Amino acid sequence: MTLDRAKLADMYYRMWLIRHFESRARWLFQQDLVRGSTHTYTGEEAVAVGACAALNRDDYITSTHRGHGHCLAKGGDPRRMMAELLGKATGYCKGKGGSMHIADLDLGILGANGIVGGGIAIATGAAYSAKVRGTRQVVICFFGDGAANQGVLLEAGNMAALWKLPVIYLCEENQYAEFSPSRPFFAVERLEQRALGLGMEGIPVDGNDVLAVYETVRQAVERARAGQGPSFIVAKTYRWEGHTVGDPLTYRPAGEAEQWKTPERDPIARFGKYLVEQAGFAPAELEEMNQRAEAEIEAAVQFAMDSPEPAIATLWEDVYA
Amino acid sequence: MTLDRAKLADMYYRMWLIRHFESRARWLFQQDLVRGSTHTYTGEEAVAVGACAALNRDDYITSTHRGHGHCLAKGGDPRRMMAELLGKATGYCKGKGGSMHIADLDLGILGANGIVGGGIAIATGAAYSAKVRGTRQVVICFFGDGAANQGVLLEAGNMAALWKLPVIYLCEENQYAEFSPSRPFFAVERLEQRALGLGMEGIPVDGNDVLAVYETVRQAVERARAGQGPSFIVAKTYRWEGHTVGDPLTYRPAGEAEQWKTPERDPIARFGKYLVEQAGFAPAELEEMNQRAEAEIEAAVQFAMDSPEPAIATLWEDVYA
Amino acid sequence: MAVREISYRDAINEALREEMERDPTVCIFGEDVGRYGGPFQVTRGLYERFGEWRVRDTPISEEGFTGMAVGAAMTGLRPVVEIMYNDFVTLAMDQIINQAAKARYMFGGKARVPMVIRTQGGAGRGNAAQHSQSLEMWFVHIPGLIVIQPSTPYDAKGLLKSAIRNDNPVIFIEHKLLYVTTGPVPEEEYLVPIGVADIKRAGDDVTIVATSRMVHFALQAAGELEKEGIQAEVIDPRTLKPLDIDTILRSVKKTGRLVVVNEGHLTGGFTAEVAARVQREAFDWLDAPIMQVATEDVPIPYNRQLEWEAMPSVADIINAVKSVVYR
Amino acid sequence: MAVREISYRDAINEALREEMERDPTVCIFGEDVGRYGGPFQVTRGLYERFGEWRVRDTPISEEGFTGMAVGAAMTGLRPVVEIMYNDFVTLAMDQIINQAAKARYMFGGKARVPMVIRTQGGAGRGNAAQHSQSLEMWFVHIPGLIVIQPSTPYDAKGLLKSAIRNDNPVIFIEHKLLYVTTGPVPEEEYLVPIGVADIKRAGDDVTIVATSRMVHFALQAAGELEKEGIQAEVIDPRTLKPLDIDTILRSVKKTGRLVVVNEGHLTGGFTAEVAARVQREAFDWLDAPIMQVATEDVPIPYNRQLEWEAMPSVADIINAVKSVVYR
Ligand SMILES: Cc1ncc(C[n+]2csc(CCOP(=O)(O)OP(=O)(O)O)c2C)c(N)n1
Ligand SMILES: Cc1ncc(C[n+]2csc(CCOP(=O)(O)OP(=O)(O)O)c2C)c(N)n1
Ligand SMILES: [Mg+2]
Ligand SMILES: [Mg+2]
Repeated sequence: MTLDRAKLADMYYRMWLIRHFESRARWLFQQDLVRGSTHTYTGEEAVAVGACAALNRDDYITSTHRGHGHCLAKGGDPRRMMAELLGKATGYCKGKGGSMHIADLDLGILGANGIVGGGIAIATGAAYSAKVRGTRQVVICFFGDGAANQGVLLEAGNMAALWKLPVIYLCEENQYAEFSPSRPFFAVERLEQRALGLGMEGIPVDGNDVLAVYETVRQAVERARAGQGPSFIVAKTYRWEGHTVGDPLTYRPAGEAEQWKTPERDPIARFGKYLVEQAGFAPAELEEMNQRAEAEIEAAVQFAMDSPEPAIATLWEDVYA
Repeated sequence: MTLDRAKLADMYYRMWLIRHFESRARWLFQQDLVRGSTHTYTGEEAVAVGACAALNRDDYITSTHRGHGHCLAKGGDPRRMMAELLGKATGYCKGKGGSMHIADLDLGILGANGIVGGGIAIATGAAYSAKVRGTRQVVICFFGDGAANQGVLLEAGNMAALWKLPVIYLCEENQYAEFSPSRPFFAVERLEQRALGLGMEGIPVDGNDVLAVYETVRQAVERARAGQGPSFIVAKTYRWEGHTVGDPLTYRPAGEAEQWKTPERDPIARFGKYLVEQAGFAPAELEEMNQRAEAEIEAAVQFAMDSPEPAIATLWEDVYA
Repeated sequence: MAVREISYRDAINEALREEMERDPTVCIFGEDVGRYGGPFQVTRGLYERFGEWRVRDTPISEEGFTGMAVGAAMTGLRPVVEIMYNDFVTLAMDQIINQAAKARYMFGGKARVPMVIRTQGGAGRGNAAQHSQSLEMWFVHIPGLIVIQPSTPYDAKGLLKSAIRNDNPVIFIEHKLLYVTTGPVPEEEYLVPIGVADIKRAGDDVTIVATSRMVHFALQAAGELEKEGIQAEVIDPRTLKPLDIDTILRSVKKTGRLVVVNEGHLTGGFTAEVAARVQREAFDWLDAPIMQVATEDVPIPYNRQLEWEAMPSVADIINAVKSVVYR
Repeated sequence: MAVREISYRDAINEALREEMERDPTVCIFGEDVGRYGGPFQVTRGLYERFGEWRVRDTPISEEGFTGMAVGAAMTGLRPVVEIMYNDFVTLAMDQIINQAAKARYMFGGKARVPMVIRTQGGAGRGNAAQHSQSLEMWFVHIPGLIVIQPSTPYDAKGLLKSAIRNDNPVIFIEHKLLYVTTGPVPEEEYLVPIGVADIKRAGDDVTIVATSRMVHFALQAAGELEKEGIQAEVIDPRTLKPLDIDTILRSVKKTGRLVVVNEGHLTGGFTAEVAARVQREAFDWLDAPIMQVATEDVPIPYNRQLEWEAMPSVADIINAVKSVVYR
């Protein structure tokens, strides 16, 4: 484990950044300021933060419709993200993409994606590209337990394994896919077994333990950089909120979510406990980080609110390079 | 093993029927009487014949671009097949389909398919249909070792396993996919391991041993009829000839094919040996069946040659029901 | 007695329910169509009534379950597949185009593939580029398919019932912004025939052919134009393939002027098909060029103002009509 | 010195080779494109020259390797994907339409997706319904894509080189029956610009716009028509999207008559798009309706006579021209 104090603090801070971002995104959606649909990452913070902590700035990720957490974990700017949610000219996509299409190519963020499974082949291609260009870049491909039923996973995973591409398939088993539990939709007993058909070994990890995620991904990154090929990791976690903001959650057993929100399981509380008990952080430091994250998100909201709408003429721009 | 003498004879006869059919199809193609491309099943006869021997008339199969063998094994009429190859009005498809689209719905043959992997979801749907309609029908889905890299296999296989559909995925590992060996294109060590990611166990079988294929498929059929769900069988066999008639086979190691054409491995010779040594057939009986098969194919060619071209007006028919 | 008014969503739900009652081979496949009642609540109550085998919640496997429907249709079922956004048909095109649409023809008339693909398209809700397309034209281009786009609850119900009974693959494209709209739907059973256009408003000065949500835009435009003394005839083809060209030609021969409105992209869209066909078959009756009102040739943007600018508007239709009337 | 003649196949091969020499980020993905040299022998020799990482034999996984190309293109490569028959793009539509075509726009102009999809279409070889389609129109309809259909070795080489250097996703559709055709191709390097039509034959009486193999049919028809004193101008747009409408309009304003020929299906095809656009922009110059010559609205049949009947023929073009000239 090579996490120094600053890194640990940064991870903790980012987890709060995500939590606060989502809480404001939810609110803005409810105010009708965010359009379309917005999917919150609340409760899954440890996956994105743990995984991205194992990456360098020039490494790549592909994300999903539930992409805010991945973007923030990889270093995305909350102000430009929030502005994008409000469709503003200052947003990551100049207001053209919205919540489901935020990308920051300078940070290796190859985009959220509105197509379930849409990032899987793209990530694999980015890994191929790294190999041809002779860089040491690796790629993390985030996707959901629902997305694991898309056929492209077989195709891309097989190719990655064949050619030992530096890509990590990181399945977020948050137990739901849209408005249904995910478990009744995969025939393998444990989702990580899906990897067996692709020539990989599936590695389960506790997705609410940021350090476990970090360590598992770190090893996968090491293998990838060493030319040993792809990994398939399944992070077991839980989607705290509805599929989209506004989801009535009629299909979720009463009391289930609460069991995941306990201090023992809440990924932030859990990591905080570790930081205090094992890494010498003072509770006040943690609280300060939480507040700083909240303030940063507030500033992002303000920035977004204050930003201008895109000019109508931009409609016709950016179709072609 | 419940194969009586008549059944064994029928299987042997059908294997010859396929071999002769393909040899005439090749010839007709070389004469420019068959258009497009034609893929011969020569050397793989034991797979189709063994598998279809375990089916009832009302059971279904889906086939591939290399479909003549499947069709004959399931009881297809060589005359209408040959007429279709010649594009005649008397052909299975009235000349509209050609070699890659022969179907006989009355015999449960849901069609050859020009799309690699094209039958996989269709077979799965036919199995779903049998279940809803409350019949005891089962489905065999033939596909190649190349097709096993199509993502639809993950999607359909997963659903079949989830809902215990009466379908048997029968992969013909004939060691080639188009103009390349197939082995370098799947990342699992043995192709049957692909099934593991779909919630099935992959069952290998010697695809040149018609009785082994029969027995393996018979058990799978039994499980399917008993409501125990799908099976995934990989028949190890060898494509004697080129991908298409006319393939220069530059990519095939010299001498390789010959090793598969020995009396010990040639599926017909091998089965013949068994019939004589273990099932009390006289060599002359076998020879008579071979000749009868050849004559039937000659008659089919004659029928096809003598048949009329379709009327031009039929071009606009059959687009809609 | 006044006819009751129900929503487009409920009209579709009724069509499904009635056909499933009537014919035990009708089955539904799709994501969250069962227990949850459909992502847009269109299949509400059907799972409870007909059970899991007839209302099947599927994994997120569009190619797989669409292909399953093809196999099921060939062997005696009448599947109705729901593809949540028409943008996701991209994943199932092989099954639709190479299998469903062609099986009958390739097999020399021996197969029937009675299946319906229900999906929804259109922009206006801020769903951005991957959830707002209008891809009907891809299907209009392919022989063997029927393509339907209902604009009202009445048409939606009557056409879906016809589609389910039809023995061909039918692409049935709803509009995401029409689900909540309401209109009269009789209690007693009725069918709307496939391939028959509906004149939603009569008029002598100009013909407006419009589809799906654009029918409502066209009617609004017609209302405005009437104030200026321009009488527009608004024709809703309802079925895009096969197209009821006769009704359109009859109208154009009367008005001499045509504006076509469709939410697909301008280039290569449905408006182009209608324009090409009408100029070919009614050239001498035309007093002005046929104008096309369609979505701009840009991916649909997220921002509200940009999105609205990209889509056809009532003002665009009015302008197009004026450009052909005051020529 | 006479310009050498080479085949369409070899012209494409040269374009690939030259661009791969020039730019180490150009890579090829596809089935049997490497060791075997391509199912149609178009990539012959490239594997030996550039090695397996730049000429990648893929599994039969069209969606997967097309999507890989998108990711590779976004991160610094210039992949050229071969999809063996354009009929199989059905398996990769999500990657092409929802990812490649839209990434740049959705991301606010931040991504470049410089990739080429080489594929081939057309009928005439008895490959039947799943191997004979002409699906260019699906792509013409989608903003963000460039669509090219070369008709000669010269154009094929020059356009493919431009396509590879272009920073957008390009759909490059060859014709299966043109591979063996030959024509002059200079030894020295040249590019053919994207979006510029070529007047393959000048004439004053009627304009024929034709694409891909149909250009040759149109030229043959023009030769026949000349015997009757009809001078046809034959325009090959070469790029279908963006379309060089100016060249077409200029010609139509001269001839007053237009026939459009394309091998896609009639309904909703490229001929409809050109007809709609020209009547809109040159209505007053037209002396006759714009005629469309296209493939019948039926799946392509296997039988030779049926197949030929389904496809456009030289006679069809001649008849169409006469119908507008002797009107
Ligand atoms: C191809 C496709 N099918 C369906 C959808 C609709 N949809 C959006 S998110 C989602 C569920 C995804 O579940 P999962 O992959 O587990 O991700 P999670 O939402 O749990 O993060 C569905 C079905 C889509 N966007 N794309
Ligand atoms: C989707 C698709 N991709 C590619 C092809 C071209 N093609 C035809 S057969 C074939 C190889 C199939 O190999 P396999 O599945 O092993 O079957 P086999 O020919 O060995 O029986 C290919 C690539 C096709 N017909 N369909
Ligand atoms: Mg999930
Ligand atoms: Mg094979």
